[in-house]
Amino acid sequence: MDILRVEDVNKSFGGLRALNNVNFSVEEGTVHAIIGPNGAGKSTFLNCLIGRLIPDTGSVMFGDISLTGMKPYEINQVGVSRVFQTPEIFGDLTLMENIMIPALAKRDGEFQLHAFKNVASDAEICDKAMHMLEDVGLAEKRDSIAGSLSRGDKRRLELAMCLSQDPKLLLLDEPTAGMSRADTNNTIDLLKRIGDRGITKVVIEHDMHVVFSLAEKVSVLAQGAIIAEGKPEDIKGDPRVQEAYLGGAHL
Amino acid sequence: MSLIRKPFNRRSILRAGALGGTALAMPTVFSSRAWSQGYLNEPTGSTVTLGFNVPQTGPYADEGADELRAYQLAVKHLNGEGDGGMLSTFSSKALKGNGILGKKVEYVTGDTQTKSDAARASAKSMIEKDGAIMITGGSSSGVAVAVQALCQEAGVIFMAGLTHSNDTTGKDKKANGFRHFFNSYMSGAALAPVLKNAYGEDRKAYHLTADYNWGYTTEQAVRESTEALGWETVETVKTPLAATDFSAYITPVLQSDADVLVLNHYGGNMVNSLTNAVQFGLRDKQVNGKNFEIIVPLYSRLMAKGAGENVKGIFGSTNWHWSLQDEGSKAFVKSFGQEYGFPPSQAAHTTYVQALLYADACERAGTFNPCGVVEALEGFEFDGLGNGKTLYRAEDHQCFKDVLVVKGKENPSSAFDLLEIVEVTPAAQVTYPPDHPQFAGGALGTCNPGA
Amino acid sequence: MDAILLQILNGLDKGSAYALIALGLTLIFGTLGVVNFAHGALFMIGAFCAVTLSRLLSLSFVTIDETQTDFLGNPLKVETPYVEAWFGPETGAAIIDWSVPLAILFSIPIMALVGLFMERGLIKYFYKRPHADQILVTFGLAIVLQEIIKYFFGANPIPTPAPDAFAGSLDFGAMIGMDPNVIIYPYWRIVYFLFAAGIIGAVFAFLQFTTFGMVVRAGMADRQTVGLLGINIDKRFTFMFALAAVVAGLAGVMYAPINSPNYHMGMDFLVLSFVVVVVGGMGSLPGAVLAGFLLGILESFASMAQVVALLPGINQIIIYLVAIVILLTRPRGLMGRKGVMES
Amino acid sequence: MLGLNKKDTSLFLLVLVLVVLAPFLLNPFPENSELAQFNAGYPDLMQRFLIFGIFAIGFNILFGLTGYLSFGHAAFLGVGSYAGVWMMKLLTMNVIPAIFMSVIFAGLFSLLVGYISLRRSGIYFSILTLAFAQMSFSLAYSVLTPITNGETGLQLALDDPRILGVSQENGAIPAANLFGLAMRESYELSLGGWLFTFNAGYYLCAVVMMIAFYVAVRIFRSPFGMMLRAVKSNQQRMNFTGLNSRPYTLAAFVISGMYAGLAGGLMVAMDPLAGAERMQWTASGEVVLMTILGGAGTLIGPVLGAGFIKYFENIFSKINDNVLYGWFSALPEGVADFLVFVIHPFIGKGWHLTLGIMFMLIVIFLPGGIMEGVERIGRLFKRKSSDKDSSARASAAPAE
Repeated sequence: MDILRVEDVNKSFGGLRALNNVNFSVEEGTVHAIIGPNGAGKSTFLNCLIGRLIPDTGSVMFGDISLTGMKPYEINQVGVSRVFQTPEIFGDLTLMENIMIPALAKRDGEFQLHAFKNVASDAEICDKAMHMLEDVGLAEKRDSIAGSLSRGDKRRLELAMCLSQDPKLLLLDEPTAGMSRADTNNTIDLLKRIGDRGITKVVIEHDMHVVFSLAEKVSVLAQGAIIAEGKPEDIKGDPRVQEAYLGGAHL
Repeated sequence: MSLIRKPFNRRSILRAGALGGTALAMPTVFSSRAWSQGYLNEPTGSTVTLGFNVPQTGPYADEGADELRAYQLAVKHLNGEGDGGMLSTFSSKALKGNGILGKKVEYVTGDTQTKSDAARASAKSMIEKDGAIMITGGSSSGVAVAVQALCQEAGVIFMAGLTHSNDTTGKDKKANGFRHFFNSYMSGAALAPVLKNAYGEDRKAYHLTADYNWGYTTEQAVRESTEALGWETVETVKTPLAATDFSAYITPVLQSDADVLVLNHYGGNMVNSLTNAVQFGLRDKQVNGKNFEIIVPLYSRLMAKGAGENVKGIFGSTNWHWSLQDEGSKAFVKSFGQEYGFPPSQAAHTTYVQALLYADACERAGTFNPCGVVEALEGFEFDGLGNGKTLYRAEDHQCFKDVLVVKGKENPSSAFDLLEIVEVTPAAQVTYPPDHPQFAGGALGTCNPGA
Repeated sequence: MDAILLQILNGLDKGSAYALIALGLTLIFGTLGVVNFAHGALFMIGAFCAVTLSRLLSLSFVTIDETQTDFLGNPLKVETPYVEAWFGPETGAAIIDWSVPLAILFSIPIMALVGLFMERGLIKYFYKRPHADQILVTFGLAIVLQEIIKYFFGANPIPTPAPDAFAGSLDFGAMIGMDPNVIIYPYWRIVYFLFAAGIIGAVFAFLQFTTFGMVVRAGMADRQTVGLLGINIDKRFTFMFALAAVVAGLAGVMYAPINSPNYHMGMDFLVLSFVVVVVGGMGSLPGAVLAGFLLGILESFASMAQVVALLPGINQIIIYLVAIVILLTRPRGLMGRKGVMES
Repeated sequence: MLGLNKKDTSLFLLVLVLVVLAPFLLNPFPENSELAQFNAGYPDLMQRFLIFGIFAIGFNILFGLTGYLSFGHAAFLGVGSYAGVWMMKLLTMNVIPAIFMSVIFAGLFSLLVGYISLRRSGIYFSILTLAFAQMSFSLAYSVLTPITNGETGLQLALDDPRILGVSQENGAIPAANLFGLAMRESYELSLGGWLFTFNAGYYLCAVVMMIAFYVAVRIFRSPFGMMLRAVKSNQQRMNFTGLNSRPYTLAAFVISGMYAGLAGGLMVAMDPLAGAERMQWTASGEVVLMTILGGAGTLIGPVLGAGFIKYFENIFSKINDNVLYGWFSALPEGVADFLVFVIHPFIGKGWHLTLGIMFMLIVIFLPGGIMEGVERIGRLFKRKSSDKDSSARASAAPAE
């Protein structure tokens, strides 16, 4: 069953057609990768999914909910989380707080005036945050300020933030960009581990090593349109993909 | 500048009884009505403290500085230093130059910032911290009314300083407050006959009015008194207090068929609106076959200085001017001039006289008790403090005296010689019944000694 | 009709003051990214340059005239300005009379120096600090500057008239065939408007046609990149700060005859000029000029008796009302780029 | 205690002790000494410390936590004051209804202003709030004179109805009171050369301020407070995390508006007059200065900042040359003249200059405000006493 179904989505900026009749669907419980050269419209596409941009035409269905026109926080509340290309975290807050906020958002909804509860005595949320930090290996830094983390740690933190919401669909925008090989492998392991929880994942990735380690299905986006789709090994040999990447040697 | 070298000891002896290290708790007396027990801040030592609350920051700071100079001079004279100033010309001879009731006069100063809130805070600190028995000063009606109400509540005397709005002794009058300055009504009443003589009975007036309380009462006063002699009021327009450029208000005057412009403005507003009006050539204009004229109901020398050349030939009224030739004025100008090197402003005169009058009232009452002072000042008639025979009316605590109609001087001989006296309007002509509609509402209440 | 024409004239005049201040403000914001609350103080200092020069020119020596007496009855001290003694009474008087235009030359080096000291001594340490800190420190500086001026010149306005040649007013109405005396406008205000237009033109031409200006404009668009090109952008920005100070100062010098300068005139203009900058669009120079004129004209119309009769108090709040409407409907301002300062 | 953790409890108790003992602490100099000029322990100023403390605490909930810099908070204080005086005119001189209505009206007004202004952020938000406040001030000063009494300020009159009280007692307006306890009632205690004043109004302010402070601490430590800090840190992320930041900021705005109203209500309870100037943008600027000077985002910083500014305004403005000569009377005349000459520009009418210089110095050298200074001194002290602590600093955390 498809958890996400995108139909005929178009998006232009001025004269530039960023997305051109994109049709796309993701099967529940799978890992689906989107690859494509720079400027192919990958990030625009993700932005259309999470409400940061509103598509000019077309529809985005999440299960039987239409995401088109919904506000970003509403989209998140129905179960879509996103990890950004440059980590979006709460840089002035501690790691614990960084995780508690999404956890609270999941439990209490988009707005709750808990002005008199003590956040530190909310055992459920604290435990959950602690577990998440342990999961991503940041437990010992729980009281550090998130802004002081290394880039790799920030990514892991952001991932943990998203996971703490138990999303139905997790969108990952180049989760390993700029990481060392070792860090990349760690991240792949981590993502595989969370695959066990049955979270559907859409990954945008440059690094084919990551794509082929994780993805069950791959879509290729070039110049705003999906030009190929299929199992990773099929995509590898597709001439159109080769061409789109203009001799991308690492294929 | 003269500096008085006196160590500053507040209520020093007042607490002397407690000096042995014994702790006593005593309720103070701020609110109960037990009159015979004394009164708030009763001076029990050898000194008495007065509170001079003047604008030291903000646009009226220069006026405040002049007020403060006059107060310091008054304190000197009261304490028997200097040449005694008006003490020698004052018709009441109760003051002997040995302080007040034998107590040396000391003072504290504060900054009103020309804001009601700040002025009250400053007055409160003088009353609560420094033990001031009387508060005086200020340079706007809003401040005067606010501080007057505070002094009534607290139980000290308030001598109002510069405040020209009718309300100070009209709907906002208070038993503990007295005003020496004249008011909007008096300005109108004094100006009208002079204007009639100078400009005729058939005039069309256009009013620009500062959009706040004082502006309203002044506009009303001038309008009513000029209409009474046949003038027509074409239009009255309110201008924002914050306005600096009045061109947008001046140009419509050109379009109307008015031949007189009345600027109910004071301070920076007046300087700017008058400057703008003259720049727009209003005074060179002929309307209805008559020369276009501008009137500024309330003049002050400091403002005239700010407007420079533009005041030449423009009528207005003022409380007092240093060129007056009566003995009292001459004595004051001399002693102020010797002290500071320039002649005093009307603000300086008002505050100097008020300090003296308060001291005199204490002497005559034989007490600092505000209720005694009020009794001594109510209905008090005197002479020799400038402006001729003067009455502090009991019904509303307004002072009635001659009002000066002045005009910007064409050929000033010095930086201070900016206004010339056109007429000294006798007190009788500016006197009004206490229940005059412009002063309706409010009540004095009863005096409050705060004890 | 003529009433409306007059209000447009008024608005242009008021608008040129707003535009000049806002121009410098937005120049500083656009180049340096600094919110400068002391900009109004620069305008005020400019006006006091005119006051200072006229005082300097009227510096006098004292002779005692035994035949006359002063108010205390002492022999009168007659003051004769040195310039009158040196150049003869007539030339001397003319020099004093022309002190405001002369102050333009006098103020340029002074304002440039003030700007230089401000930027090198204080502002440059605040480039990386939050806007709130910039506002606070420049606000503190504004208070200090105005208190210093107050200490030396007092709180009272100081009349600083334009040369006699510019007294009087131009009968516009008669020129365009209407009745005489219906639309007259003071010469000095016309001079002010032309002067402002000239300054604005000069600043734009400078930014448009010089290499220096191009680098600065590039820096306004993207500071890092220009920095990477190896161009010492900091030095140029210092120059821009000084330039902005000179523009504000000149606006002040020429404004002195319109309203007698006082120490708080900068604060009076500060809030308004910020509103002008925001309405025009933060960092947009043409926006600042356009918004300055627009708000000047709107303010003039709102002060018409007919309008006030319809909507009491509108003349007090029109500028703020416009600011609110613009910010809600077009948050980047009239001509601003999107996303500037939207934290 | 009271649902606070140990550290907050000790902070709360410290503030409590300071507030209760303020009449002693603020009058450190004996009555007769020259330094008595620097005593601040008289009722009006002590009340002002607390009232502006409340105002700044409230402002800090908005600015310190969410980073939204409002330049219009004085308007809420003003609206609160007007509401309070009207209650005293119409209903009773008991301060409770007045304070209550102040909070309600300020809350409603801030809801309106906040709803509109919070559509924008950054400096645009600041300008919107500034515009609203300036409009309120201009109108209150002029057109709204029938409601606000304009320039003079709204005050009580002998012929006010006061339905639940009396219009006048023996020709005087009755005193503002709390169930019969007049706010201006004071007890004075003479101890040796010292004089201490204990004022009923001050202690009412103290109780209210401790409640306000307690509520602020709870908000800082609550999930709501954490969300507000998240707004400041990264509003984007917040939105993509399923949180609607608008109601959070609006709630913070209204809460801080209500704090401002509370301050306004207390102000009229202590001194029943509401002047329009309290709504001017400079008054809003003042609370911004207080908060940043003290340390934005810290719990007691804003209170310290408020105290700092009010102390300057009330104590420095009252020092005149006469007082200076009193201090230096022991010195030779020439030296005294010189000292007075040097100090003269900074005192009395020059207190603005001193204040301006202080702002600049603090912002330049202590960006975190007074609290950063305290922290630095504390650290210095710690380093001296034990070297091993020197590295452990990171968790000293942002919210102190």
